[in-house]
Amino acid sequence: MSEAQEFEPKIVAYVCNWCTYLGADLAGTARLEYPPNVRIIRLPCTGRIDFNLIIKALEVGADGVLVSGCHPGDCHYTAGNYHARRRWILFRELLDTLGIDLRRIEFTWISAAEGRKWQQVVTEFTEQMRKLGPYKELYATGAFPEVPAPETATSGVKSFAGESELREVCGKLLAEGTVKVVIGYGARGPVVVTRAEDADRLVWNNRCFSNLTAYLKRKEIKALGKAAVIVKPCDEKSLVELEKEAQFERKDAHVIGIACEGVGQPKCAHCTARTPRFADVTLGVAAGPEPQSSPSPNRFAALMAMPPAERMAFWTEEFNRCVKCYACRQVCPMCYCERCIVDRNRPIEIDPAPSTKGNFAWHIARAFHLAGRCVGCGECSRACPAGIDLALLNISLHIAAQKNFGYEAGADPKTEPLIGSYTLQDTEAFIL
Amino acid sequence: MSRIGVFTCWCGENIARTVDVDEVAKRAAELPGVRCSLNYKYMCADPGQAIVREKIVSEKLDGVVVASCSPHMHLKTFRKAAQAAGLNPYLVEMANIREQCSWVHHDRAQATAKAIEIIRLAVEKARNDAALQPIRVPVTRRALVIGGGVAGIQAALDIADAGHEVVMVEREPSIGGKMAGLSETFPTLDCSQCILTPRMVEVGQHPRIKLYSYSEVEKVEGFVGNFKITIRQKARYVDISKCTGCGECWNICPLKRNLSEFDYGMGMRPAIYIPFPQAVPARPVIDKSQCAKLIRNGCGLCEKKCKAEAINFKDEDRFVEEAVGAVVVATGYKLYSIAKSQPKTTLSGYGEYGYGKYKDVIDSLQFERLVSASGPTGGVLKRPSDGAIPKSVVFISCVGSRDNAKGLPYCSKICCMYTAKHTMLYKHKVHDGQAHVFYMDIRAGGKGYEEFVRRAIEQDGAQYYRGRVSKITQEGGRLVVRGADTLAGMPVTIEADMVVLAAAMRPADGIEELAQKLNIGYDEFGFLLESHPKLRPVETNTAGIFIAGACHSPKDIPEAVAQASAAASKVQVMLAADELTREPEIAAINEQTCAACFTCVRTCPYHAIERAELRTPRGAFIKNTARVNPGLCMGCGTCVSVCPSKSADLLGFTDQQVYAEVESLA
Amino acid sequence: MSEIISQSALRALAAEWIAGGKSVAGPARVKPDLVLYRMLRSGDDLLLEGFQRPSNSIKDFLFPKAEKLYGYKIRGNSIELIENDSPEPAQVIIAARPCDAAALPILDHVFNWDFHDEFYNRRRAATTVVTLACSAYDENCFCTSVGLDPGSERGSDAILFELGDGQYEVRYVTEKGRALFNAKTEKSERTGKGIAGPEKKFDAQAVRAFVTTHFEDPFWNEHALTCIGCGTCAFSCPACHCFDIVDAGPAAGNARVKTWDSCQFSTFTAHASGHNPRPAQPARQRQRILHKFAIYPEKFGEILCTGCGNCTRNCPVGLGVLNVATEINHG
Amino acid sequence: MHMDVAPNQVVRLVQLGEWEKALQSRAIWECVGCQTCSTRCPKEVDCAGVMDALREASLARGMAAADRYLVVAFQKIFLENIRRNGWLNELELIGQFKADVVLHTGRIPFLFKDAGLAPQLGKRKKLHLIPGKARDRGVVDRIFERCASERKA
Amino acid sequence: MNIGYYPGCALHGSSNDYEQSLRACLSTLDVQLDEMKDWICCGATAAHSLNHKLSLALPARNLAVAERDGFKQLFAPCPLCSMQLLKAKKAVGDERVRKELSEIVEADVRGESEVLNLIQLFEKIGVERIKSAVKAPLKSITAACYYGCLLTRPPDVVHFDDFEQPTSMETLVAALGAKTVEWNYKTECCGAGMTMSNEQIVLELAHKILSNAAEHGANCLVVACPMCHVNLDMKQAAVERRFGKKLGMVVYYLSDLVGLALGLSAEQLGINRHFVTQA
Repeated sequence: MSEAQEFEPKIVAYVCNWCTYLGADLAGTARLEYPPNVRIIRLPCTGRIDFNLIIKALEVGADGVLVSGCHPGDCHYTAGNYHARRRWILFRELLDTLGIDLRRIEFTWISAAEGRKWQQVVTEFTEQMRKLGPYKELYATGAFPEVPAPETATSGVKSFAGESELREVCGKLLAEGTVKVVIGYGARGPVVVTRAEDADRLVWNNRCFSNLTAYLKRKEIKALGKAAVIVKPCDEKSLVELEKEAQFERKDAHVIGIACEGVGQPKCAHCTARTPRFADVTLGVAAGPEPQSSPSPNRFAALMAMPPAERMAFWTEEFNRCVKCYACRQVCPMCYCERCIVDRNRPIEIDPAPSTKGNFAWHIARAFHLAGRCVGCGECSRACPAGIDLALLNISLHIAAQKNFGYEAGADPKTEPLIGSYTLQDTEAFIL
Repeated sequence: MSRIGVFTCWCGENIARTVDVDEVAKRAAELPGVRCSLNYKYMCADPGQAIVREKIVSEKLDGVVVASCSPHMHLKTFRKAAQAAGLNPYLVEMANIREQCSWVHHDRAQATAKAIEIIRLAVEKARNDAALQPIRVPVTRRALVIGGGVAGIQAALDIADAGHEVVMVEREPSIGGKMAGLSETFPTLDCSQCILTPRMVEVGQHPRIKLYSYSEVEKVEGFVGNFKITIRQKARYVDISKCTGCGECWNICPLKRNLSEFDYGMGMRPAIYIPFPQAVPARPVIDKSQCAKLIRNGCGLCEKKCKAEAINFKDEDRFVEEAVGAVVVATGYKLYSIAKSQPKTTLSGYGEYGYGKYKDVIDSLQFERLVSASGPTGGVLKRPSDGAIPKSVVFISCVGSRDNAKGLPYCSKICCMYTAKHTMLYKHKVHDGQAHVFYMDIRAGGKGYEEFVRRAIEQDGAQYYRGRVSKITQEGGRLVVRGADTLAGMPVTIEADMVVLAAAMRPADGIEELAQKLNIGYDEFGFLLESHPKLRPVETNTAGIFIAGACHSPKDIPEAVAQASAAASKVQVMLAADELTREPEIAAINEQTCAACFTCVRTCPYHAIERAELRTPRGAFIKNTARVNPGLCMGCGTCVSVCPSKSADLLGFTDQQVYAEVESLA
Repeated sequence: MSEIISQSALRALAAEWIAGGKSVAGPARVKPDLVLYRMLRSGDDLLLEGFQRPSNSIKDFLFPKAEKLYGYKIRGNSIELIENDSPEPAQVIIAARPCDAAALPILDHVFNWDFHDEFYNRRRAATTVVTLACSAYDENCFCTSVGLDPGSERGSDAILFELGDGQYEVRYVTEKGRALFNAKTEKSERTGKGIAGPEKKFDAQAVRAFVTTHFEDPFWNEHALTCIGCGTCAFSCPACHCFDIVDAGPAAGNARVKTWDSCQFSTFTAHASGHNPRPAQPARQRQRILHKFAIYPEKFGEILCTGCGNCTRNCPVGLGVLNVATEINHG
Repeated sequence: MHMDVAPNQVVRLVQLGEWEKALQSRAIWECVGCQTCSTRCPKEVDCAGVMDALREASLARGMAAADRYLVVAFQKIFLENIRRNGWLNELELIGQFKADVVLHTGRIPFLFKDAGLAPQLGKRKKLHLIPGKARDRGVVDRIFERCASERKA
Repeated sequence: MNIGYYPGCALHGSSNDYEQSLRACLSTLDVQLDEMKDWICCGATAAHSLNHKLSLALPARNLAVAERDGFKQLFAPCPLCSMQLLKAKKAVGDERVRKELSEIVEADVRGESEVLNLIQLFEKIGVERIKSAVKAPLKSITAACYYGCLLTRPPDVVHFDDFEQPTSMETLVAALGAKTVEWNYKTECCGAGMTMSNEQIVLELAHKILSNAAEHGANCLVVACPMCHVNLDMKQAAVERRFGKKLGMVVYYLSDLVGLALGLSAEQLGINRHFVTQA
């Protein structure tokens, strides 16, 4: 007997209570036979199906995952499936980037009347999983072509125009008590200046990497009173999103924008913003013309050129180095939760140990929580002591957001955030 | 460790035939946290339920899993049983081993194995079930009805007759709406006012209906069962508590030649007036744009004349608050404005029909007034320009409706019928006259409707042309209507004395603003959105707010009335008790860990999550947080999946439960 | 009279060990700008020059980032534990930096003080450490400030000194070390010597004095406010040894696992009540310095830091022991 | 009543795929292209555009209604004329048109139809015996060439 | 002011009286027409009937040339020409089409210059300014303003006035001291290009237009289109013959009336060269 025949796939199905679950019931009442491999988990609505559940299903060894709910317009809760659809669109792109075999994750709309469709979908999906065999590639290491490393230009310290002006302005702000703190750059990294006379500790040069807006969320700094924060044009984008998410109010901070000619980070190679747009005051002068190109495709292209299995091997290699120091989370201006999901212990959704599964789950969650929110400051990659190319995941979602919804995080304060909104036109070509 | 009881049902042979129930019961006993496991022929039957109740007590069970049919079938049954035995009903789970196992698989071994797995999932869920208490929301047992047209009247009377107080708000000086202005109604040709005015009077005199005429809804606060409505009473300059409606004032008023809104400009009215004789309330209002006293402190005759001293030129808009538990929106419709100028950029008008340019080109509501016995011409059909009796009248349907080019692709539904009615009324008044009708299609779906249209054609000899009119011109004092007869495939030119345009139906003015106040949805044309097109046709997405009549979509009178009664009955259900009990399986937010990004607020389809502040018992501010309004949450759980910190969770389907289920499959 | 070995011979030796079933760890280039200690697949993986020091430390191989303590199974109402006592395979750590090796004695104290951590001890016993004396240092190195130097033998079983021309002098520190090379070396007259280390950057005693006397001090707010609270410093430190014990659920194989923890995490001291005795980053930074320069020394008589500079190199915001300690000294 | 098929019927024929009937109809050549239909159509059908397209196709497939010869011929000759001259040469146009029609239909009288106008026009200096030509006629010819080839492609 | 001028074939042919009228009237308002060099025929009805691409290419060429010669505004007195130009201008809104056409016409078509018809030109000059310049108010004139098809159609191309009930010409004529009548054939078609090939249609349409104007008490017709003028003026005799009734309706170019009001003589304006002259 060949292995294929012996092998019986394990399939987890997340279905909504009002359409698909009833559809499956109908298949029963109509005695429509189908393979017994599916394990149904009933939820009220597809809107309740969190992306992490799909990952969890794979973690427990599912060979295939089925997600199904009401057809557009039929949602018992009117819009749950629209919100779900929008998330799936983005999430599939992320899974694809990770090299997860999309043939093993099926999204469908099955109404309460479509007992036959349920039978057919389950039968075909089970058949396909039998053909594909056990999901051995998941989390598997292996050979893969090289992915060009992000190009970082390292050079000696080079001061930028506007440094002295910066010190002046900040000194003034503190002296006049306009602000109580200035969050800026010092010789060795970020500094928090509270005394006017210390303003000369501030620098502005090609080593000013950090996205200082990340500090606005920190209680200990809030406690000091109104802050002035120095933002590069790229960092400023995070303020736009933070404001949309009610994490930041202009009146609470004095934004000092500073024109930037690049700090040698990967993002700088194709930076399109040289001068801040929304700052309360803008210093320095924009250097050079504004190059016009979207986030570096080359690394991403190289990755996507591989077959899924190799992509998976690439990420396994990367993630296995992760030590869960959470530097990626801590430097991220958009990671401001009071309690991160990994620190939640009932239930434990993401294995807190730096295991392969745990690391995958963590980095998937981190990346997806940034879907349509990441402004591409690249701090996560820079901070990672294990040199994991985290920005690559963000780039994939950035591209997905642009491609599918024409959304660019941080670009326009007026556009509705990507998650939490939907349109009837959202594509569903991939949904059965 | 929990104490779960697993009760496997044979469902006679339905399950037992393909699933080895003994094996299942044996294996289920080994599942984590299972205290006892047994099987029985019919769990849902009384003896079966008795077993469950008995075990709950004897084994001190803290959770029950019934492995039988679909929860949609018997979950409620077994929850009741559990409750009877003193166990919180929400600690009961079902394992669907019939519809989703025994009925769809034939291999006994496989089916049995699967049944055990299904039970494993249910047990995991049960182990993590929490005892929930139904949510109770206090209800103010009064209803607000917005709009005093036929739909509003119907809804108000139904609710009031059921014993609840009703507050009715009508924008115009009198209730009655569009129907009050109609002559006769299809398909019975009974006089509109004869049917309506008694109902209007009922409203006016009903002990449980509080009528605010010439008033508008200013502000809406609160939520289902607990709305606070602020009503603006527009300055009417007549104290209706004093006024007796004797009529001296409008008789004495010297400024009599103002276009009557009620007659759509076909007739005149004084500056102080009641819109029409049967108005409710039969109290006048002063048009401040016309009154000489109010404009330049002149005249004032009415004040002198009024024995009741009801005239008050110092009157101002006043605001009153009303507390209600439910709201019915019945704001009705208006006609699409045919002439060039349009209220919205998305709409455009018909220059080619010369409406507004040729006096004798009028719209259908104007025609209704011209043929109405109570109309400006006393029911004699005289054309506006010179009062002559029109011997040839052209009716054009789909003016605006179904016209993408004009921005209204939808069908206004009633025009086919009232146009047929118009041709009859015309024929009955002008026996030697000829009615011509240009139409795109005739849509006469409805009881006695098709027959009605045939009568217009066959008995009253209306000439129907399937085709559009391309242009109306005036030549030698007559209107020349040039159009096409697409069935004959040739152009038609008709010399007419009058042209009646069946203009499209649009929602009443200000509907968007009102919808925003009420937090309910509306489509691109301004029609209000129902919560579910099939299952919740009169509900909106905001609990406690219902819709009736043409504000929802073009409707004729029977439909509007039916929908109004439907809405009324929904309201009665809500107001039946002092509190509303709702399923406790709703979202809850951990306000300690909430990051206050308010993604859930944006996402919630029911606006059930609001921005709030977490404060110490002493009221000191701690942090911002999202907060669920249990009165509004419907329990879809969409907030849970969009919550990055997973501070939102869904009772009955908590993350803890769902993850336990999935992980049990490892 | 000394023993020397050529680079090629050393690689060959490594390959031999691997072939012999030993797991061999050493510096390897992972990315153009990233060198890590990792298990070597071949002798050629071994990276001997062209970098200051790996971004991680050799503690990874004795005190791994995640270690399964035992597994469990739930049946009905009973829980069954599955002990995990598989013998550790012999392992060699080659070309470790002196500042890595020197950390092992520090860890030995911790894991054998009141409680004997058998997992650690088992690994330690099975491990031989061959150190490669430093031939250079960078602005973040400060071994000399904590009483070590680029050639120190502390914690090593054998130590290599570069002679140039691809040759190394091998000095055995323990018999274990000698056994490892079992005469695969050549006799020679040439001897290598450790280079002079970086000039002393701060006075450890002064630091100790300061932290013990300045528990509540504006200094911490001024100089540690920018700490973002990640675990990079602790996790890349050869001597940091705090750990947490977590339950990995069914998906992760029903196990109880020991994982690295860091005093910089806000959850490190968070109480169930929600109270947190170290409410903010400055307090956590203080704790790290305090532990390294006062608490540990009080207990075990030595500083909990080998001056490798990893915490400073890896810190995303330019803190780390070196920068804080120098601030203390100067400020 | 000139059109053999009403405009709405022409559109209907197209919907039904009855190309031949549409292309052979007289109607498409009766249409003066006044655009009224397009502006009035409630369903935003560009009837006039459809007419243009049909004329083009009809001609390309040689299906133009025979008895609409005058219209067809005039349009063709008009185009040839501007192709040669860059501008319209009215005299030449009239000449060729008449000649062509006579040759094709043998209706000699057509030759002298409106002949009376000629002197009138002359009197009003509306006839240019040596009319101007566009300066850059080469490009006109090439444009015609490209559009023609484009059309076949 | 100077304004780019695209005469079109007709004005250089049998409708040269129109051009005469324009130049005379406009120069008195000191507006100089500088005619663009290298203009070519717009293809007229023939092109858009027989060859869609050509009907875009020809006007596109003209646009390109005009832009090349730096004309920000281009005045096309013939509505057909201006409609064709505007159609091309609209078409090149689509970058693909723009590229393609640019290749076909051997010049970069940007479609930026503004295309004006006669009425728009007068509006640019300013109704008030014209009004103030009036020397001889046209008291004796009661005009029926005739727009024809293409001044206002297709609306989504020409975007001019109300396409069913236009009034811009009336406003202007009124400013000249003349009376205007409300009548029904303002925007009906006169048969345009069918003059030669389908006279029957032309005569019928012309008849309706002329007589409706008369019925509404107009003593003359005002047009802003050479073709309309041909069909209503030159063909009027034929209409009278065909329907056996005298019409004698003088047909003015809009510029004629403006000219007259500004005190120019019928000769200067070439009105004497019309077919129907005696009012």
